[in-house]
Amino acid sequence: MEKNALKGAIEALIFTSESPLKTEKIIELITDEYGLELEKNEINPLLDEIAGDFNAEGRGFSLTEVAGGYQFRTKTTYASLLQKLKAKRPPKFGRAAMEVLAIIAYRQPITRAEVEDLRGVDSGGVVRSLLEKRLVRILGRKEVPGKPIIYGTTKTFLEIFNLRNLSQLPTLKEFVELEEVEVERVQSELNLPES
Amino acid sequence: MEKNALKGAIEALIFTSESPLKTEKIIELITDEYGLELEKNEINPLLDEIAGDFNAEGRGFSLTEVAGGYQFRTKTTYASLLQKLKAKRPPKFGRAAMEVLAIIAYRQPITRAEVEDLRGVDSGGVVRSLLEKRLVRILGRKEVPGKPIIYGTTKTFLEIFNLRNLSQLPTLKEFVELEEVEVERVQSELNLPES
Amino acid sequence: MDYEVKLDGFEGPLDLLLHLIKKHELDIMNIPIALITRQYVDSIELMKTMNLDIAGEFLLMAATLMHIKSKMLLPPEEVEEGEEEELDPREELVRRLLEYKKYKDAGSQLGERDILDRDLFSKGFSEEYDDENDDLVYPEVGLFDLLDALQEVLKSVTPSIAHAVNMERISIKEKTEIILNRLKEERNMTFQSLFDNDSTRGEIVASFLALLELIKMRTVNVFQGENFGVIRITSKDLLH
Repeated sequence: MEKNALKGAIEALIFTSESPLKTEKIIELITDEYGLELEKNEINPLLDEIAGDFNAEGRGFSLTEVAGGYQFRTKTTYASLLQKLKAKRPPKFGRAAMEVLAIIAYRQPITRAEVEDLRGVDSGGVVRSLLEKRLVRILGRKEVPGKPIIYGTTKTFLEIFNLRNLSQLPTLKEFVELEEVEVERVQSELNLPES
Repeated sequence: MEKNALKGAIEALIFTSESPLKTEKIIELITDEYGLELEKNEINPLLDEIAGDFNAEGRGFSLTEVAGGYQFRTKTTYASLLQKLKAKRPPKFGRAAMEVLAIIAYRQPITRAEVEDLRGVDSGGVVRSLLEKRLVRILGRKEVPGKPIIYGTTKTFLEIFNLRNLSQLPTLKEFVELEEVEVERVQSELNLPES
Repeated sequence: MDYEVKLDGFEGPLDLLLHLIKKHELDIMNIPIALITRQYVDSIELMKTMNLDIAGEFLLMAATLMHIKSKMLLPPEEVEEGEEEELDPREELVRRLLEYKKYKDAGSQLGERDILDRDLFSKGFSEEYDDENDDLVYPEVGLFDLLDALQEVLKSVTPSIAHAVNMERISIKEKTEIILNRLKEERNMTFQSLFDNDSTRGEIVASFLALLELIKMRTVNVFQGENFGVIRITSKDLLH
């Protein structure tokens, strides 16, 4: 199969899929259709090439790697314009919800009681609404007395927050002494090189 | 506005729109967002340019004029490949899931233990997957020792089974026998990942 | 009084402490415990006069603060040889605050990511589920920011006998309607102007409670451009 035709096939698959498409799935379908034995390392350069093509100026959307697969997504520059097209309220996430979601994302598997210990406040309502939004799911029960439910994040969570996988979450920032922050600010304001 | 940025905006709009997008609509949204006064004869060359870009070899989809508007559509060469993608349905929704769903629908609010009493078999996994599929939701907790979680059906459940409200539920027997086709539709519409 | 405003979904006592630390520009590693205790107790007193449903956790924290304060007033015990030096009574609290702050910051970072259907979009598919109850309820401005702003407003009215105010005569429902009518005409309003027609403390409190109800009913949203900046109120329907 000619390279351009293969590239087009990959593009068409990703474009048509309703959710991010895994490399394995692309290989499986192409093998199935064209009887080609493809390796992952043959697909990857093509994916990179497609990504490059769409990153070019004048393109409105680009190839993103998200939730373990590939999907075309619009460039963020057009967010406000596209919100007008959708005429739908963009999703809003309140502070408490983001806090609980972060705790679950970083500490999963985690019980509700553990979330509440960290926050120092009842969090049942927030957990429930995250469950309903499918950002969080029940992973099972913890093998301790009372067998509390343990929670984790979902694939939808990765999709919505534009994450390739959980390891892409930024590392948690430990507390930085105020003075350090100040020094950095002064340095950046004065445009000094980092010491 | 720079030409490339404008081209990207048009592309992003067409890509994001659920149906073919009319030139008038594109002009309206762009005027609205960027305060630009655009004429149809300014937009048309850009649309032609986009169409040209995507007609190039190696692209999997192209800009088509359809139903009085513009839409990206995959190239016909890939029809057979893409049918395979569409045909790869997620695994079937089993009888156990239908049973649990029926029990919850008819007996809500209901605890997991009550579901299990009725079926005589552990149902945690099934309840969890119904939660993830947003067919079932957590209503709260029962005011009995251990405060078990109580479950009920969702609005999504009604939509998918074409029910106006819960009183419209078919008899139990009919419900469990609901065609599997229906269930497949559920899964593709909810855009569920394969389990 | 026969009303009570539930606060689920708002922040807890740790958040209130962080809020006060930030507001008064205190050093988290060396919290002036007397000052923070007073500020904390003042805040929950204000919440009580609002008849907000204060979770037990808030009261527990007040007790903890007072306990730490009393411990710090005691002269340090003589450390005998071989014995470990006594811990700073604030240490456990500071540890919890830092641990909590880590996740609070992570949460706000998460909210700033590029979010699907807000910052970027995927291809439009025609069959799409539009769930009405889709939004997570919680407002963008924290309760403590609102209480701060309320405190400012209350400062400017002549103190009346706060507890003698008969709340039932000042209908929260009426205030709700007033707010909604104004939002219909003005698109958005500042928090300050919410109280333009209120002359007594009781009326101000009623307007404030009406605002909280509207937030909970998801009818209005509140925004704050920057920390401790102007709070604006908008109607959610306007976006439709």
